[in-house]
Amino acid sequence: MIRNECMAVVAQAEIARNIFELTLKGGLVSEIGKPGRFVHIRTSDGFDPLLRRPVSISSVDEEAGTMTLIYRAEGKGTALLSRKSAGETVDVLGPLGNGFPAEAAKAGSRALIVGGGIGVPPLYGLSEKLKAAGVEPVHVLGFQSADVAFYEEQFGELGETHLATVDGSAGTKGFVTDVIRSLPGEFDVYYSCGPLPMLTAVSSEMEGTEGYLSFEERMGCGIGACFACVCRTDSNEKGYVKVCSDGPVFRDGVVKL
Amino acid sequence: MIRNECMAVVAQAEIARNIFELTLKGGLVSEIGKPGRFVHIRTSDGFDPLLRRPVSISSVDEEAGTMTLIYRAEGKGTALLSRKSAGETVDVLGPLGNGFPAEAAKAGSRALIVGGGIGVPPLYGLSEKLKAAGVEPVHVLGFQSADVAFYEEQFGELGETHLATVDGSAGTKGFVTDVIRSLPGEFDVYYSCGPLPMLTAVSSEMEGTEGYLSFEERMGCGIGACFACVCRTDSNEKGYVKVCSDGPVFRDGVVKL
Amino acid sequence: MNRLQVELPGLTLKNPIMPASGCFGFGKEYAQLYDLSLLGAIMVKATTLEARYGNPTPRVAETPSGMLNAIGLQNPGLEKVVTEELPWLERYDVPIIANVAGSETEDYVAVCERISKAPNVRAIELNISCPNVKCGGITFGTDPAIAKELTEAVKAVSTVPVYVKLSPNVTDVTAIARAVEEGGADGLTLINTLVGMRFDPRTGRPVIANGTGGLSGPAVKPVALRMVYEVTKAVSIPVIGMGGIAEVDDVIDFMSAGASAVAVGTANFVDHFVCPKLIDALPARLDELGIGNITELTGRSHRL
Amino acid sequence: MNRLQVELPGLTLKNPIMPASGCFGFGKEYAQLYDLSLLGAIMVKATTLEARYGNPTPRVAETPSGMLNAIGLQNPGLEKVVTEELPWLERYDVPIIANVAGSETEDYVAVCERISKAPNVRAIELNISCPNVKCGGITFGTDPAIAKELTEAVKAVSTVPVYVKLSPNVTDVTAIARAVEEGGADGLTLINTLVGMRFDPRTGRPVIANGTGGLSGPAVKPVALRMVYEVTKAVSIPVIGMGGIAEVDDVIDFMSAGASAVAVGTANFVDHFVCPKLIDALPARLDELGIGNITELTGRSHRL
Ligand SMILES: Cc1cc2nc3c(=O)[nH]c(=O)nc-3n(C[C@H](O)[C@H](O)[C@H](O)COP(=O)(O)OP(=O)(O)OC[C@H]3O[C@@H](n4cnc5c(N)ncnc54)[C@H](O)[C@@H]3O)c2cc1C
Ligand SMILES: Cc1cc2nc3c(=O)[nH]c(=O)nc-3n(C[C@H](O)[C@H](O)[C@H](O)COP(=O)(O)OP(=O)(O)OC[C@H]3O[C@@H](n4cnc5c(N)ncnc54)[C@H](O)[C@@H]3O)c2cc1C
Ligand SMILES: Cc1cc2nc3c(=O)[nH]c(=O)nc-3n(C[C@H](O)[C@H](O)[C@H](O)COP(=O)(O)O)c2cc1C
Ligand SMILES: Cc1cc2nc3c(=O)[nH]c(=O)nc-3n(C[C@H](O)[C@H](O)[C@H](O)COP(=O)(O)O)c2cc1C
Ligand code: FES
Ligand code: FES
Repeated sequence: MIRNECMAVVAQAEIARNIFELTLKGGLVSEIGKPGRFVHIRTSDGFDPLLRRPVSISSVDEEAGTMTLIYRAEGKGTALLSRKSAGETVDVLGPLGNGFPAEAAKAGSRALIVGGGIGVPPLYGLSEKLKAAGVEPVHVLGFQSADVAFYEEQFGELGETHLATVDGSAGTKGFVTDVIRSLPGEFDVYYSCGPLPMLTAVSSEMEGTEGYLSFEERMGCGIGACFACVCRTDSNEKGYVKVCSDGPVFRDGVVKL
Repeated sequence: MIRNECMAVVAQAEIARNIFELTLKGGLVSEIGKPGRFVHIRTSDGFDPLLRRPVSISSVDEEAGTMTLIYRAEGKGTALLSRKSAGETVDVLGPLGNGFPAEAAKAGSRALIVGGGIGVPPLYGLSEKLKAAGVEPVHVLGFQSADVAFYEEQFGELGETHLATVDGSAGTKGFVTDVIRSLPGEFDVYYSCGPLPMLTAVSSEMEGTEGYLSFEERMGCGIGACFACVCRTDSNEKGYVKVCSDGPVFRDGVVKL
Repeated sequence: MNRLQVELPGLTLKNPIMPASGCFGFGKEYAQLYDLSLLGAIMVKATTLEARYGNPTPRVAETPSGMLNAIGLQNPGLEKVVTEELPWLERYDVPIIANVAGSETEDYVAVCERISKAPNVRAIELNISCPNVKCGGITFGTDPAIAKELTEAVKAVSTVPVYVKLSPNVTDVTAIARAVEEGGADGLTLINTLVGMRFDPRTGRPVIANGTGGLSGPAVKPVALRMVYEVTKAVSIPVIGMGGIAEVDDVIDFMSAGASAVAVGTANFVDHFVCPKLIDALPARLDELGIGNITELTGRSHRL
Repeated sequence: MNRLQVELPGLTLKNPIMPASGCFGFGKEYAQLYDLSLLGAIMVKATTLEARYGNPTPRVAETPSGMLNAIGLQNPGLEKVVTEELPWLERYDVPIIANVAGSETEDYVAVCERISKAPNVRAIELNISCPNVKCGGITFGTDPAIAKELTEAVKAVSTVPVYVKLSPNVTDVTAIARAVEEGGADGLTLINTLVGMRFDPRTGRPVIANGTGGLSGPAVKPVALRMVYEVTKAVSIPVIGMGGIAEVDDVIDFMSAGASAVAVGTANFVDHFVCPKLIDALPARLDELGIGNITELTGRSHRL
């Protein structure tokens, strides 16, 4: 069930340049279930900024009743969010959308996980789920540069982890696809989240393998009512899917790239 | 000189229901001089609320480099201001306007000070000045009810202090003019700040005595450039005065009531 | 008597609060959040004769206290609306106002004729703010004569009252209002969005793929209130007011300005529970204002 | 060469930033805060033939990300402006754009003839958004033919270039723009304020004593950008853009939309140092965008 809750800030920290890790506590956490879903956050009490901001759920601690978000403070809304500290509350609507099907990877198989920039966060919760289900996750994480890279260690604890940075300041110099090409062995399924050009490149690189991609689109309502976030598809007779309610994760091939 | 400064919040406390006392520190304090001047405060970083809020300077501690404001948290802007706490900063433009002429009362004379509601604050700094100059201040403070009354004790330390509340929950039941009528003796000068109906009543009650009244008007710029805050007058050939830059304090009779 | 009840042509509203067209789809999504029977009415998404995909994305952009949208009337088309969307809504005890759009008079007429017969459709909201290719770029909503003709054509076939939705992008909104009143409109709804743009400072390109978009949200409230005020002075048919409503005092203000009921658009994206919250908050606010029935508010400012 | 310099008819601007008319008086107050010679130009308060007291107060009201004003053209009248206000400004090295208002063509002509001869007045800004009693409530700014005639009359007497300030409260702003271009206008400035209202929920009365007021500030920026874009596509005379500018990227956006320079109004009340701050911030922002001279920005969006 979708809830609207003023969640308590448990902790917030800047884990890389302008990248914040925010842990929130509240009843909504019990509704999350799948990795890869998102929440829609109101960042001010007034009308400027007006719209909510969609942010993926990075990971969930069901016992503690908390979830962790990782986001880049860029524009007005995320800058405001980054100023919240423990003890304050955040107005959260969620959980929204459909997440990654962790069950698509069978126990004992290998799954490739490809993240780019602020597309990395939801893959962490996914990888945790995969690992727990006996899948071997292999991570390829792409960032602009070392100073905005994050969670290499955390992913490393779950499995093999490769970094790529555009400027070569950490890991391989280049794109995630450069790394993917160099990886030995086969993957039964892949999962990816990141900017559209990256998704397109990953999708063509991984052609023939079952894949799931998480998309971003400008949103209004976040629940499927306003038609702001549609993408064209050939996979249904309507000719479109909504990123917010049908996605943000779609099987490779569903969204016309 | 008028400055625009991000002043440090030294302390903020709710001293009566929805009435906040805010102490700010900064270089601007050294420019204040007279009591009864005001500052223009930006209450949000965004555009909603947009306009600055005019708030009188209640008192100044030149040694500490601080000034104290007292205001009612009512609408959007003042509500935001009331959430600031020690360590944060407030965007202040000031000091603005012309204050009360404390020098109008000679040493050894008696001055009547009449405040209503959130018109009370600037009279405190005035009374301090008068007392220091050897004037005997007599205070009449009017409030709606006891729970929104403030500073009775502080004024009491400076001189005779009478309270009036509309509902009779503290002091005399009724209006400040009811108290004024009951006061024995004469006054050489009076000073007043409060809602317009109160100023009008006080002005007619005190007819014949030299008086100074502090006015409120909706403001745009706060510095005399936009003509938002004009009042009609017969005292100059232009036919108007601006509350922000010619006032907010005017000699009785200047502003057409 | 229910003090929030409002009677309008074709509509008995439990309360004057309804979601605005395009901000609430056909109700299914918000039905996950609360009971739609709480609402005064529902203005459903614009319906056109044929299904429309709408404009390319980005379709929305945020602006100070507002947003731009250029959805482009995406909808499944008359047939699907009548056979799937509207029947689904019958489970709720709430009158439906069907927003109808088109590019030709014939489209409007065809949609209105059929949709007005749906059992839960109690009124039509004629969306005349869409570019009319036929008239060489002039829109139905900016020319009084064309607006009147369209109203007449639709009135001739509709079996329920017709409310005409006015565009704010005009020199004199009262001229259009009077024209459609003469054309037989049973009521008016206003305002639709103001045409606006936003640019990407890095590239200089418009942010909305369509170039321009419709501005809505609290930013436009002052314009909306002024138009509701002007229009309700100029005509005698009732007005449903909208444009930036987000708080209970906005409802009070629109009704003071002359509206008989109000619609809430953009605010549904900011606070998904805003409609039931407004409905909840009204009685206490009426008490504070010393108002018995909410209908007493309508046009208060004209009587002062 | 100064990369911020902009050449316009009658005006050599050190930079494209100037305070908008009515938000900066005749400069004296802001001169307490910073050196006015920093500014690209100054658009001074509207001048009318006779002194005007203006409207009763309250004259301003806040709205979401905006404000309403109904100052009512308060000003000391032509004589005082020419003998006192403008000479005082001569101490600064800054071109003055004289905003001229009136209710009759004759008033406008008389003011323009005289004020255009003031040594520091380099251009006139013809404010045609004021109700024209003569034309039975139609305003100069909403009827293309009347706007054109007025422009011609003023051009005939003015010794400096004439910029016409357009009202956004029209169905088709390009029609007015083309008409005044035909009438001989040397440039255009836009937008003036959108007509709006705010109510007091307790009483139901309008908050602004005048009833309606003009909406300005960031809330109107999307409408202003759209109109600058449309108008610069429709005419070939330069446009000074305004409406909600508060940040350096707003300057970029107005110029991308087609403006040659910009004016800053309401933001002067929010950040009294906004104009010099924008001027300071421009070079670094141009560097980030890879732009050499600021003039390269003008109309960028049309060339994409
Ligand atoms: C399903 C989904 C999940 C996301 N998960 C994350 C995440 O885990 N971490 C993270 O850092 N970012 C994530 N994003 C991107 C994030 O929503 C934007 O970075 C954020 O909205 C920008 O807001 P702002 O206030 O910084 O920028 P502003 O420039 O002030 O935003 C203006 C408007 O544009 C919208 N917007 C701007 N960028 C984007 C974008 N990339 N996608 C969608 N809308 C955008 C904003 O929501 C807002 O409405 C996600 C986006 C989507 C759609
Ligand atoms: C010279 C001067 C000195 C003042 N000193 C004090 C003081 O010491 N303590 C105090 O509590 N209040 C004082 N006020 C009143 C104070 O400015 C308003 O209470 C405050 O602006 C309300 O803002 P808000 O955000 O609460 O209300 P909102 O309703 O959000 O305000 C909306 C708009 O109306 C304006 N406004 C609302 N009420 C007033 C008012 N009474 N006078 C002028 N503008 C108003 C606001 O500034 C804002 O622009 C003073 C006003 C003036 C003009
Ligand atoms: C995303 C979005 C889609 C809209 N779609 C429609 C529509 O299909 N038909 C219509 O008449 N109005 C449509 N509107 C306009 C609203 O119904 C309403 O008139 C306008 O947004 C002003 O109200 P608001 O400020 O409360 O949003 C839409 C508005 C938005 C924001
Ligand atoms: C208080 C105030 C007074 C104004 N007075 C005038 C005026 O005298 N003449 C004029 O042409 N425009 C006047 N305007 C309009 C501004 O010049 C400008 O066109 C408008 O406010 C939009 O810009 P902004 O959003 O930056 O304020 C005034 C605006 C404000 C806010
Ligand atoms: S954001 Fe509204 S439909 Fe997806
Ligand atoms: S507030 Fe602008 S002149 Fe007084």
